[in-house]
Amino acid sequence: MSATTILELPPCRGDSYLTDGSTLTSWLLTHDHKRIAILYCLTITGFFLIGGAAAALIRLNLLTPQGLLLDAETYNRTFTLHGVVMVWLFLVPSIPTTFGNFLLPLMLGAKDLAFPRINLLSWYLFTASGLIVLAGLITGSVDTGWTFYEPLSSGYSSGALVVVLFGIFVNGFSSILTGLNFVVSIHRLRAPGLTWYRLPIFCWSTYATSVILMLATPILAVTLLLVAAEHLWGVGVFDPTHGGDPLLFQHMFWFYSHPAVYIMILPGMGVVSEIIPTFARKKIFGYHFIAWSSVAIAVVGFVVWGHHMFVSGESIYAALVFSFLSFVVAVPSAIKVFNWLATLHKGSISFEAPMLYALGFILLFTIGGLTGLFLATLAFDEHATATYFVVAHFHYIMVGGMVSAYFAALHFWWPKVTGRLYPESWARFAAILIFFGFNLTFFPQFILGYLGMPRRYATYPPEFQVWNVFSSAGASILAAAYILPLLYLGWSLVRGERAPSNPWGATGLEWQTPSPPPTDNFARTPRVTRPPYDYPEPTV
Amino acid sequence: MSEHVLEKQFVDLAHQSETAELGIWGFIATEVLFLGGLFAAYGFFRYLHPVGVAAAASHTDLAIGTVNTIVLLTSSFFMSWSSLAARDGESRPAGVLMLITAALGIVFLGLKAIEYAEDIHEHLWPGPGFSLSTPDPKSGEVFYFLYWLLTGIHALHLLVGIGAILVIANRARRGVFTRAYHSPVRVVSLYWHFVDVVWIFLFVLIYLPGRAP
Amino acid sequence: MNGGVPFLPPSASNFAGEFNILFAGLLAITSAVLGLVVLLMFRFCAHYRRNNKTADRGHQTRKSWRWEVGWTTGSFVVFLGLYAWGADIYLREHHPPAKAEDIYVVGKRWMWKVEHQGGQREINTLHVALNQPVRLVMTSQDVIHGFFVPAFRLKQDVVPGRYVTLWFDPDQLGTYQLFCSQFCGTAHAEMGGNVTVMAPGDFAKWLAANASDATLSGDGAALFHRIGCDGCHGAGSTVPAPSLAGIYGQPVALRDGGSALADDDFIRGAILEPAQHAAAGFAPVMPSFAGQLDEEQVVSLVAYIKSLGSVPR
Amino acid sequence: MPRPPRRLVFVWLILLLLLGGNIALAFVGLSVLAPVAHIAVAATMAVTVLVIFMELDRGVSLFWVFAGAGFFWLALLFVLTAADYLTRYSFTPS
Repeated sequence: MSATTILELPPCRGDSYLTDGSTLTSWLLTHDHKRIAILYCLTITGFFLIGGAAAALIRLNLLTPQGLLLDAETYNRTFTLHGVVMVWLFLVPSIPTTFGNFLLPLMLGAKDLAFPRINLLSWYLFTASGLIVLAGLITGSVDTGWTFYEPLSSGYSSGALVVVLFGIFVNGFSSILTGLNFVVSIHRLRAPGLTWYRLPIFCWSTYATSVILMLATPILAVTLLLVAAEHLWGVGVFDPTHGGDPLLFQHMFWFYSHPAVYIMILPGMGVVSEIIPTFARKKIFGYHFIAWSSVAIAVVGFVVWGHHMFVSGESIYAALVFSFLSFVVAVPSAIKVFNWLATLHKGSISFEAPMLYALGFILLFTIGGLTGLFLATLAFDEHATATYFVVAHFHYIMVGGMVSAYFAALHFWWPKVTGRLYPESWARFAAILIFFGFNLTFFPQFILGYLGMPRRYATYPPEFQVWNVFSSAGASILAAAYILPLLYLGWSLVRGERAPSNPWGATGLEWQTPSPPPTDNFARTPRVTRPPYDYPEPTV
Repeated sequence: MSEHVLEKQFVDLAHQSETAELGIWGFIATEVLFLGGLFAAYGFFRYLHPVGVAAAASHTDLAIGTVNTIVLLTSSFFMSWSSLAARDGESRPAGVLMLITAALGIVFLGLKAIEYAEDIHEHLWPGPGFSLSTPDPKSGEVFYFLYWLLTGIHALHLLVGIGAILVIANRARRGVFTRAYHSPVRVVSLYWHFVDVVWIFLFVLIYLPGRAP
Repeated sequence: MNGGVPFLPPSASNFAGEFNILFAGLLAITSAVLGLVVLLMFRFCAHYRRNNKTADRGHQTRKSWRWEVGWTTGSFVVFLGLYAWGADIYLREHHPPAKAEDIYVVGKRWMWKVEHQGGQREINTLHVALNQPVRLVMTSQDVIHGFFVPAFRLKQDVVPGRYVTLWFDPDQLGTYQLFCSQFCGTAHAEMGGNVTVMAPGDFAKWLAANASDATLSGDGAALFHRIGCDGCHGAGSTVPAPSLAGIYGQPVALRDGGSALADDDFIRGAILEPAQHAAAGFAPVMPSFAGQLDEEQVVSLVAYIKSLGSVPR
Repeated sequence: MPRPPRRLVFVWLILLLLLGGNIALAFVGLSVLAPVAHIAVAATMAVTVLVIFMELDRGVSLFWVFAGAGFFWLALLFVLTAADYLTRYSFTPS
């Protein structure tokens, strides 16, 4: 199973999915899950750049206490745009719609997802939703933050709010249909011999993610519908002047939005669980525990939402319950980290770029997770919630974690997806730069939050400036580090070396077909006879 | 092109049919949460304002609500029958039964339209023109906010259902469905019954509170 | 504040000390875990790197469940301890002592309006006496705001449509920052001010210097008469309405069969939404005052009804 | 046109009966218990439709899991939100 001995069909022959039709309609009307994955990848990259530009503006503005270049209203609109775009147009769809779409049928040994037409519909809904949301955010003055708290949003916001809410509503349908497609495919399309416990961990985590997409998103949709209706009618269930309860909005919103955090991290965990065994040349440690901990996170993750509301005026007894459950949900995450570390033990480890990203993921996710324990602790949360401590915490999970994992996946499967090899040393450099840039950006924000700087402040007291300057300096490094892969990956599309079918010597089914794969994935339906990550143990 | 193609990702037609059915069950699960979220909004608002909500609900038209419930339950009966007929390969009779189902759906919408007209006439549309003679008209206004939203979304679902039934009824008329291939009928039928289930709860929440003397 | 690089916020309330210990505890435990993760990762990565041919890779652990059970229960036990620690402090943060002095706070875009019992009013500042526990009774005129004093390590969202409370016992003299912590629109970042903790003598002088014509409950009494509350609830009224004397802090039987504790929030509700709060034995005829009174006026009415006699909380 | 299956006719009649019963309940004056009773009857009707009309009784067990998941997750929303509402206020509206 060495990387050099497997030389299958040369990659760019006529039967590759990339060359099977080259007209625009052959892409825009494709039912091929791999092409749809590419469509998604292009779309979310665009949205990532827009959201990132907003982030850059935010960090630039916070260089000085009075705000460097934006007035308060523009600043508020900017962080609203940053949050909405990053959450719904990048993080939630990121790994599931690109690598989930591309890899799931390959890993299942199937020719496509269960519902290919619905898959394409999902992409159209997603793209349309992104354009609607952006139109609303850019032309209208929506400054509610991505959380749309009531009664600020329905009572005190401009009419463009309804446009943005409608966009997110449509986005929800895309999420739901994607989740449904994945869940049904995993249940029904596994190749002969591919039992549940022979599935790669990526499939388990995609399954868990999809369950959340299916069952949480409808509540978001209906909640935003209620807000929009309240905005239009001037009356509603969240309206305190009519006896409505703004906290009900928070319950319903976080019933989606907390599990959504797991939508944004579980796929990353799946990616890392693929990469670590591959580069450690070792069976993953505690397969069953890692697999089931994803499911546990998906289920328990639904009953912890009240920890966003410890100081909101919810009942203190409810807060006690939610705090306890929040500690419970941290256990499966801890299990994963320990199992990844144990996988490294006695491995034969090499450090190509995907592995560097994956190791970075583990460290950043661990910091994000551990600071989550701080916030789950009731008395600590009473001080730190709604400050930069929370901002730092969730960026460690979503950017440090998920974006690192996305880049890890991008590099790991790049040869499979494109049939080209990326330049290794550039990629390693970018991985290391991202790690340091990220920490410089977000670690100071923990200190800012602990000092008491509230989030969503266009201006701030001067004593907070030092840490803000550090953070902004880090952000400039991070921005450069994120643009770098775009450049060399783009370059590799044209000049990169042709990739063999299995450049990493990995065991997964997706590596047993040519790079890039043919439209129907496999010449014959594979028959699976072995567990995943079946790397040979060295003889003593 | 043949009327029923085996898509490449499936082993055989049975595999494909059962997958389609699983898909619609999954979709129904998401719909349970979507509409359930509205019920949650209703439920917790009513918990806070039991008196105001009950008083407002007693102003709904119980007669139309009841007849409409009977209409929907009957339509579900015909849809079930149609589904059984399609499974036995009797495509054309199944199509006729579907048309009866769709017709009942249209009757429901017609009655609903009459009721809506009444409601608007009685100033029950939330907003500046709203008026309701109960001790707590503000809660009442929120009740009617939910009333329009809930029944409106339900009616939209019903409209989609009617459209889907008409499409497959047309295919049934051409004799497409056989013992081996009838999954579209199953899928549409499940969706239709689900919309019926939603109404069963809606009826209870909208028409029944505040009726006791 | 002296130009250096700040690391820790000032500590000025009874909870701040406990909080600092909790923070130190959390920091110690999580640093230990992070240290372990970093150590193991670097150790394994260095020792088992592929080109280290001498590393012993044999006898790999197969029966993993001992390890799994070990770190699962280990994490869980530690988490349970942290949970109990944080919950204990949190519960005490939400149970004000009986001797706490009530101060009313109304949040409004974009200012904090404070009213003391004696009728002293301030905007964006709050003056309190050292070692005199204070209970803030807060509401909002428009959207949700957040009352946040980092030096006290306390924060409470101020929700429109009801009263929420926050209590503390200031134990360090000085002036501390007050922030709005819940995003409330354009000037959210400007919606802040100061909390000044004064020595009791200075505070008494401050109260005297800022005294207004009437106390808060006196304002309420005048309003009670002006808008006609006493037509029904006053002595000698012919309309059957419950007497309000001594009602504060007492359980009230409700018309629809429930029961209630007549606290600030209940009294506020009874004024603005009488149908929902109608007392047993009376016809629900009281009109709603929602939309006719602003929150500051309601506060004065509540203070007045409270002043009609109360039992200790 | 084949004759309607007796089973379906029977279930249809039961549903109508339950509906009648539910309406009758509304006029009895159960006060606090009324919503609970109404929803219990409605749930019975819904389960009848799910099991017979939607043929859960004949489907594979995975259908039960899918159908049940929606209701289970909805229950999570209701139960934990209720945990807040039932303990949040110092008064209990009936």
